[in-house]
Amino acid sequence: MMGEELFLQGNRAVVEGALYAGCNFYAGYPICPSTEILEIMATRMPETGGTLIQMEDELSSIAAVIGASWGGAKSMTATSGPGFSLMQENIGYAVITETPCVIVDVQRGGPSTGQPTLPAHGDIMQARWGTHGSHSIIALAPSNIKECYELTVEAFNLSERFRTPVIILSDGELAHMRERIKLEDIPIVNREQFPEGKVSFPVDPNEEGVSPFPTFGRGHRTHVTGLSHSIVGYPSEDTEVQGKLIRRIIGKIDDNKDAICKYETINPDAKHLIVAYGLPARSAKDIVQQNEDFGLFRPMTVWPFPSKAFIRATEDVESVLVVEMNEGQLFREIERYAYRAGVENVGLCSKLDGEIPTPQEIMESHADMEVDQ
Amino acid sequence: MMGEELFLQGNRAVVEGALYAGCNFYAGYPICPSTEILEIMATRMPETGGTLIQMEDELSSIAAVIGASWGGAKSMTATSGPGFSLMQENIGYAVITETPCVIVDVQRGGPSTGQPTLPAHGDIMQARWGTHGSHSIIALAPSNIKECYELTVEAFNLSERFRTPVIILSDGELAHMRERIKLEDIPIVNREQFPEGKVSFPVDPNEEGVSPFPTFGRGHRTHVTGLSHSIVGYPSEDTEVQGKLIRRIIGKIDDNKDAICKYETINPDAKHLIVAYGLPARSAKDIVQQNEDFGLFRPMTVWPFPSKAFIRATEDVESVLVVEMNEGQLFREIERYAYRAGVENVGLCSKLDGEIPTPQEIMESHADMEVDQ
Amino acid sequence: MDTIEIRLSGFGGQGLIMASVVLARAASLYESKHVVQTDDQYKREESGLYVVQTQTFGSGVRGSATKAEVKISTKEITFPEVTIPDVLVLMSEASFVKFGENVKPTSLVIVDPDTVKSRPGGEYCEIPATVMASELGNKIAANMVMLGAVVAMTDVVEVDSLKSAMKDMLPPATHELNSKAVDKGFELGNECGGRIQVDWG
Amino acid sequence: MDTIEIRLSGFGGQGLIMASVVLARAASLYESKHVVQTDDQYKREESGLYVVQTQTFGSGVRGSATKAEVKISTKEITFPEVTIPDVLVLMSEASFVKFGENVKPTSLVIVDPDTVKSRPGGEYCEIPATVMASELGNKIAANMVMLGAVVAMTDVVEVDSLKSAMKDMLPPATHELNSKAVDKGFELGNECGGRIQVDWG
Amino acid sequence: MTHFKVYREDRWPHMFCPGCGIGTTMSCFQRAFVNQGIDLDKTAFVSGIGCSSRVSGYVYADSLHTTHGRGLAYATGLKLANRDLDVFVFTGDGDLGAIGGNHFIQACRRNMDLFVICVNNNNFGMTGGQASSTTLHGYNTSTTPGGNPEYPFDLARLAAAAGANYVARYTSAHPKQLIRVMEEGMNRKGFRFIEAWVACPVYFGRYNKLKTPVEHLSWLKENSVHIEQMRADGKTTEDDIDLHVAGKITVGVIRDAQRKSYIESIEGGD
Amino acid sequence: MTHFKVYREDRWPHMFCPGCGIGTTMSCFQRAFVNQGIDLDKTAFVSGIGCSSRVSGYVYADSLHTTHGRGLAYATGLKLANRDLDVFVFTGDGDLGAIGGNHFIQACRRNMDLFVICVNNNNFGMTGGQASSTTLHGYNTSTTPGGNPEYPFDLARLAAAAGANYVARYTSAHPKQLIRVMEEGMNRKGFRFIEAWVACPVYFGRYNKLKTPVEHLSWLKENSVHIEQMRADGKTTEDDIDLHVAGKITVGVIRDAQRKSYIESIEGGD
Amino acid sequence: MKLIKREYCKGCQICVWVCPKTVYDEGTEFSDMGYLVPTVERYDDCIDHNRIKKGLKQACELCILSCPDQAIRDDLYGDE
Amino acid sequence: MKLIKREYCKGCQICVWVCPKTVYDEGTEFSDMGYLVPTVERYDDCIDHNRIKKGLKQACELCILSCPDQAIRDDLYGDE
Ligand SMILES: Cc1ncc(C[n+]2csc(CCOP(=O)(O)OP(=O)(O)O)c2C)c(N)n1
Ligand SMILES: Cc1ncc(C[n+]2csc(CCOP(=O)(O)OP(=O)(O)O)c2C)c(N)n1
Ligand code: SF4
Ligand code: SF4
Ligand code: SF4
Ligand code: SF4
Ligand code: SF4
Ligand code: SF4
Ligand SMILES: [Mg+2]
Ligand SMILES: [Mg+2]
Repeated sequence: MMGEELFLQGNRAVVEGALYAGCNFYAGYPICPSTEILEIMATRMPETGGTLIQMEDELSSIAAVIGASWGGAKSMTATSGPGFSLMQENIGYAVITETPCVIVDVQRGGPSTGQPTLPAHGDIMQARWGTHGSHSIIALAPSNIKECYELTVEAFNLSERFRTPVIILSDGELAHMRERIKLEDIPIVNREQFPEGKVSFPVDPNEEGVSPFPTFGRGHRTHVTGLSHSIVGYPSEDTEVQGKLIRRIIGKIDDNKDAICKYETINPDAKHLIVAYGLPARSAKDIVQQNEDFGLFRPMTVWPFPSKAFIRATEDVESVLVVEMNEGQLFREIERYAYRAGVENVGLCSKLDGEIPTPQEIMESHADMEVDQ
Repeated sequence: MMGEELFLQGNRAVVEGALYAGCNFYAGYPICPSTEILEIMATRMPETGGTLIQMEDELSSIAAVIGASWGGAKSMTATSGPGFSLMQENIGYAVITETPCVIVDVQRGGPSTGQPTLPAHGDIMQARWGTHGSHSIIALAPSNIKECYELTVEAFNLSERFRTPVIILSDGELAHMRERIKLEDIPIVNREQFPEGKVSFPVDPNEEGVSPFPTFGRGHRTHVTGLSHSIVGYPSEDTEVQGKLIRRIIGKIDDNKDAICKYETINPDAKHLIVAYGLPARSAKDIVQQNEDFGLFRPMTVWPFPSKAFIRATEDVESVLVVEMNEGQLFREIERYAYRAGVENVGLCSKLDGEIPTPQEIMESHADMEVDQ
Repeated sequence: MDTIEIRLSGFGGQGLIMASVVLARAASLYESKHVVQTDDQYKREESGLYVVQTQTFGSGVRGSATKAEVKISTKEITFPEVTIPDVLVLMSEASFVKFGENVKPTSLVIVDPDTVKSRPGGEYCEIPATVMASELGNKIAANMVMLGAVVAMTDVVEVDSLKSAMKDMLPPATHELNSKAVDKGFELGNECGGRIQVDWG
Repeated sequence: MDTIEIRLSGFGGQGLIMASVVLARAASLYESKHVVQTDDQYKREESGLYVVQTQTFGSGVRGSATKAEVKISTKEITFPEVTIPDVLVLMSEASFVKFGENVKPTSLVIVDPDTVKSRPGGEYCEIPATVMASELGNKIAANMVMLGAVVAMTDVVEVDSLKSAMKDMLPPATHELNSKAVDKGFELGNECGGRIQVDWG
Repeated sequence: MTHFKVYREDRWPHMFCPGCGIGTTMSCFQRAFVNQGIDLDKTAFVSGIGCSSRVSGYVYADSLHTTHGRGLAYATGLKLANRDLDVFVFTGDGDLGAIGGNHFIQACRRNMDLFVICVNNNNFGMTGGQASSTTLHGYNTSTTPGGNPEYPFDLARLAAAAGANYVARYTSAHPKQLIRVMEEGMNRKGFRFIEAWVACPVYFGRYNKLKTPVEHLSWLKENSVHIEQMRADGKTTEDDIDLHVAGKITVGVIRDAQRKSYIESIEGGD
Repeated sequence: MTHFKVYREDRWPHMFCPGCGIGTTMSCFQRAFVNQGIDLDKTAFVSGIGCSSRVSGYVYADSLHTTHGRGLAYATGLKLANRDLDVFVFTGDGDLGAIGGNHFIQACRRNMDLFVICVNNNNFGMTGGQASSTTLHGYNTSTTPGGNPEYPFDLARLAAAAGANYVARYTSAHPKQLIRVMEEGMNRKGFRFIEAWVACPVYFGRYNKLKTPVEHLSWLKENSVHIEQMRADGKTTEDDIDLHVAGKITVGVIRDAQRKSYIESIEGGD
Repeated sequence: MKLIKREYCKGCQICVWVCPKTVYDEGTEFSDMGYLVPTVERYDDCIDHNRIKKGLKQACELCILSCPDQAIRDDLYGDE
Repeated sequence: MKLIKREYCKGCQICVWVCPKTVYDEGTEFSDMGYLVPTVERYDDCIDHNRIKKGLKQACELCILSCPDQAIRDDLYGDE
């Protein structure tokens, strides 16, 4: 199939990316605008020898996905805002038990049932903070169909490498939009397996803070719990154990940003920097392709935010304009880095109505900023 | 009862505050360390003529609370992290339908089941961002038993005034700790009722962006939906309608910070500013009471963050140290205001192990900061 | 003109999204004769036109107004949606109300006279796609009649490309009907006056 | 000494949390004779001592080690927990292991000799609370024996205050037993050598 | 016609597809409602999310269109907060039987004072025809291209096993009977559950060779068996479950009990 | 003794209270398990949250202690991802019957290939004795100081109505019978459900004058009626539900059916 | 007379199918929404029409109750 | 001999109650955990003891199966 050119919908590209990455378990519950992922999987899974189950809701979908991962599967689910909210508790379980799995959130207008048929980027902060308790997360935001495919592969790879849930932040427009993609060879990462045979615990984490994965059914007799647990896996009420565990699961993501973060920069020497991700980044690109005064910083990894690269990108810029299809969510994260880097003029172009900001709208926001100065 | 002195546990003080504020409906599901709120309510509700129902889970608890509010009740639920995660979808429903209600999150160690018996402040960002879609929220953080009582009254008042869910962020230590409180007279706010009789929609929002509440059963024949809706209440797929609705529900909170935000400042002229809320603020107080070089900014309203007051408090300070029982959640919010205000040295004292940072630990973090400079 | 923006609009059930995908697919996968585009960002795109197909969909239920759009260009397509279309196809009264006025003087407007009551203020073409399709055997093929007409009036793709794409997408049993529909549309389109010129180099 | 920090530790089921609440309540509500404290932050506190009672609780299940603490002061209490206690009561071996060493030279350590096997390295008192309570009728009253002893050795509250608080908290049927237990503990405490001095002004 | 005494004519035509059985259920409901002379100002309607849950927005009364699956929980709070209100819940097989399954059985168990109509079209209509918990074994949907491997719930039976006071089932091919059991239910207390099997020709129909509303309705009619008939044939409860699997729809009154309603219990009546 | 062939002796004594019936259920389970000669390396244990759900942490096998109520959903994923594993689920009446009610009935409906033991102590033990969905009508708990106004689920009956293949109930006062039905269940396919009513003297007992383990056990024993006895007495299914209300515990095998299991269905066997 | 409100009718043909007296025909004209609206052809055969004429209460109503779009009414019933 | 492992026993007294032959007594000594551990007093009456002596398989085991703490074993069974 490599090299083949396909004309695909965003949701379909996510499915193909997942299958390429080795996804062999899918559990989900229908919800617009993610439903096609489930529907296409319902055909593709049996074709590729995997298992698909339509669960009774999103609580159980994510639970089945995590359960399957412990059974050795590469597993995924997809949903949209309301379902993503319902998954939050169990995403936290995947975090603390260090379970690889991929969650696609095809964002629509919110809050609540909101605008099921309109795209939005209102779940950016939720992806980072939606589950309770101190933790960190990886989330990727594709801008085109090619990235729907490639970042899904990447999501599985990161998830396997760091033993952590990875979130893909798509939206209702990208999900249904179609473009041509060419299937390229991408290296696949598989989780490191626990040493064969019945090994006594613990096996130390590697230098990235990740321990090998004791897949069930191989005689490791592992106990896995969402309670704080020592390195042996047993529950512990010890405060030191808790502190250590949480620092490690946060650290393995936050301390490995260099390995995790992907981003794109255009016109690095421009005076004005636009920061955008997902579809709005295409409007921004329109601007920067035509006007060298404007540069683009486009995080494909929104969490952890590629702060180092961003700070580099702000060198000598006069202003930073963040473009978002929400009230300014990633804006808050960016603002602190921008101010810290010494940029004084930080602005926001926020669209809340379900439409993609046009290049014109972005330029208008930019103009407003300069007036504000 | 006014003037009476009581020796109460934090959870009990929350109950008494709620009852004082007029709470007459409680729905909940047990979870440590919030359980006493449900248990005490199980006795107190029938005594005060209200209704209590133990629901089958937290999804239904928050749903019943919102339903009851439409029936005219002042309603409340309490939970802890895992249950708070489960409530997120329906908290969004309360936001978009502008339903007054109060949610108490008695925080414990997370993520996931984590440390049920240890306190933590790991849900600060979740309180703000846990539900999907663009929105805003009010959340209050008490530091002592008196505030468990008073801020619960305040939560109901804000919730009624702004027609929005209000969150109280307690924790496992505060919940069970006991202090003396004196019951003071606090003015009670009740939601403005929709004009009597069958009124044709719409009734315009007041200058705070809040419309009167058409309680069910009074002949208003209101339709309430979690879909985007026009001012008449009917679902609409119009992008303009969506944009307007979301801007208003965000604006009624973010534009009324002055009316909403409560905070405490000590030693305003000090060189070093400590920012802390909840129990860690008591350790910070210990420091500032003894050392005039240190000042305290203590937000009681953590969301919306009292940014104006905070920026004022940073005037002429050399450093800002944020003390939190998490990995630095409110820190991110504070950082951007601090940098914007020109403070260059912003530090974090983070405890992740379920213990309250001691004054010594705070001073150590402060020392580390200065070394870092 | 190195970019063309086409909007098809009508009501659910007319198969306009399908039609837009067929057209887009034809341009994307079957028009390889055109200049190879490379640039830094999309350097792996090796051939063909840049194509983006988008759509708005109402709530799951049928009957509401739909809109499907195709953007075709020799350059990378950044902003993916159609703002003011170069070609506007109208197949229901509701779609006329919603989109009929959003055109520029150079836009080609095509109306199905049997499903749209009103008429645009400016210039427009009438293609009786629904009636034609009924005559061919099933009004469901009206979308393909329209596509044939669009192709005839724009040269945006070859008729063969269109048919190939159609065959990829639709069940074999319908190929004959749809082929005929495309041809009929092409014929009707050619008869029509309005024309728009694309330049795929 | 204007602040005293008391830690009671043992296993679940011994009623140590209850005991700590009784003691704290006594100090908080029944000791109004002391200096009125006012300051800017807490200006509404009109009388009495400042008291904070805290506890750690294990998972819902019985049997695990518990710890309950009371801080009593003439000044506002900021940091609410006990770090190194002035008074440490040990009622189980596990609690000894966990907390036994965390004392300062001036700390008063009280051990129930029948429930704790080990003994502290430094000075300590033995109060056979469990056995005494059994003798009085029910070992469940051991906690009140301990309280009586603590009060005798510290003067932290009046015995009457303690009893009043106890009566607020426990069912009437148990008042007599618990009163006796307090008295017995007070007696035993007075017999003991170790003493600590608080100064409520 | 009495329809627009109960429904908001300003929103007509409604959003439902041609031939959708939700509309028929609405016709029947309004008739039962009007026959019973219930005061709209003393009622409230609650629903979850789904095509069938959209009914609440068409009723000319206070109405709460909530989140997917949670309608009964919202209704519980509303009813308890204002016990004078007659609370009606419109829901679907997905809303009630899939995501909302727990609230369903718990409300039955509590015998909560609610009147519930589940419009069962054997699939998720709103999202485009995926399998639901009542999609019959072997039938096709957009997520079961090879035929549904799962077995369906018998929702009425489940309600009865969970403790609901009044439980009846009919189809949209039985408008009169539907009206009759609706009216009977309105005269009972506690949890009243009416399951209406209806046509969704656009999705369930399309995938299962019942493309036209009339084909779909005929299928419903032909596959219904009255519960009294079943009992006369000596079929036991456990057979029912399996009959259901075979595609038969047991219609009639499944349970009519007199257990104390929740409110009766908490108000301490006898 | 065979206990520590199955359990992790390094974690003994376990966390359960004196006289807790979870421990007795564990004794019975290990006996059934060992009798059946199942290979621990080919099994996995899954549980939710609650005292009873802590059992998974004591079994010397791969085990997943998940989130409250979701055990069956996790188990479903695990089983489907590795169909060679025998998956056992330990759960409680709160975990399964309150928050997890939906996953329970759906797993029964799917006839998912799982062996499930629900330790029913009629309350939430872990959180300190609140009412659960199986707390009997009128009984006391920390959240029903005036007696429980709600009616309990008959979990076994519900499982049967939802479609589980094998359903049996006994109490911890019936260790031998428990072992027998556990073994029988291990020899069935699809969803196997064993409901074990047990003593929670510390909470349920304390609130209901059954303070000592022995009092609690005696109460369980005295209030149990065998299902065959019930049938002989001419009690119908609907009476069962109400008997339960009256505090009687129907014990025995409630359902033993041969419906295709989920995996049999998707693997296309007949 | 049975009236079909063209603005509400979606042409589902249920009335045609359900009527025991084949009062309705499929219709030939499309409404503005694009639906084929049935026509009332044999109103004289209508059960209810005949009952009302005899002073009896209507008893059939199958068309009215089955119509999913609330599009049918009978002006004879006078309950408009 | 029936052995009660003191470190595991929580003194629930179920063995005492359940044994049909009153083999156990309530006990008098508290374990380190503070529980009253029963004692095996009339082992000769034990059903299983007598069966095993006769070469039969054990048949009662009520104490072993009922003990919630896995604290009882019988060294005669040889399945340790
Ligand atoms: C939490 C959540 N998950 C999924 C959805 C998407 N969704 C909307 S309606 C629906 C199914 C409705 O099915 P049913 O209740 O049977 O109603 P019908 O449309 O068939 O009448 C689903 C899955 C949602 N809105 N919220
Ligand atoms: C989402 C969530 N809500 C609530 C809790 C708190 N909680 C823990 S265990 C439990 C009840 C357990 O009851 P049951 O399953 O009957 O187990 P038992 O302890 O009685 O054996 C509850 C409510 C939780 N952990 N997670
Ligand atoms: S999709 Fe099905 S249920 Fe929904 S309106 Fe259409 S026919 Fe009715
Ligand atoms: S609380 Fe109850 S269920 Fe939990 S361990 Fe104790 S006795 Fe057992
Ligand atoms: S009332 Fe009956 S007979 Fe008359 S038109 Fe309607 S269906 Fe036909
Ligand atoms: S039943 Fe109603 S909607 Fe259907 S064709 Fe007849 S009048 Fe029209
Ligand atoms: S085996 Fe039976 S008879 Fe022997 S001690 Fe145990 S319970 Fe008693
Ligand atoms: S049954 Fe077990 S735990 Fe209970 S007293 Fe006997 S030996 Fe001890
Ligand atoms: Mg449905
Ligand atoms: Mg329980």
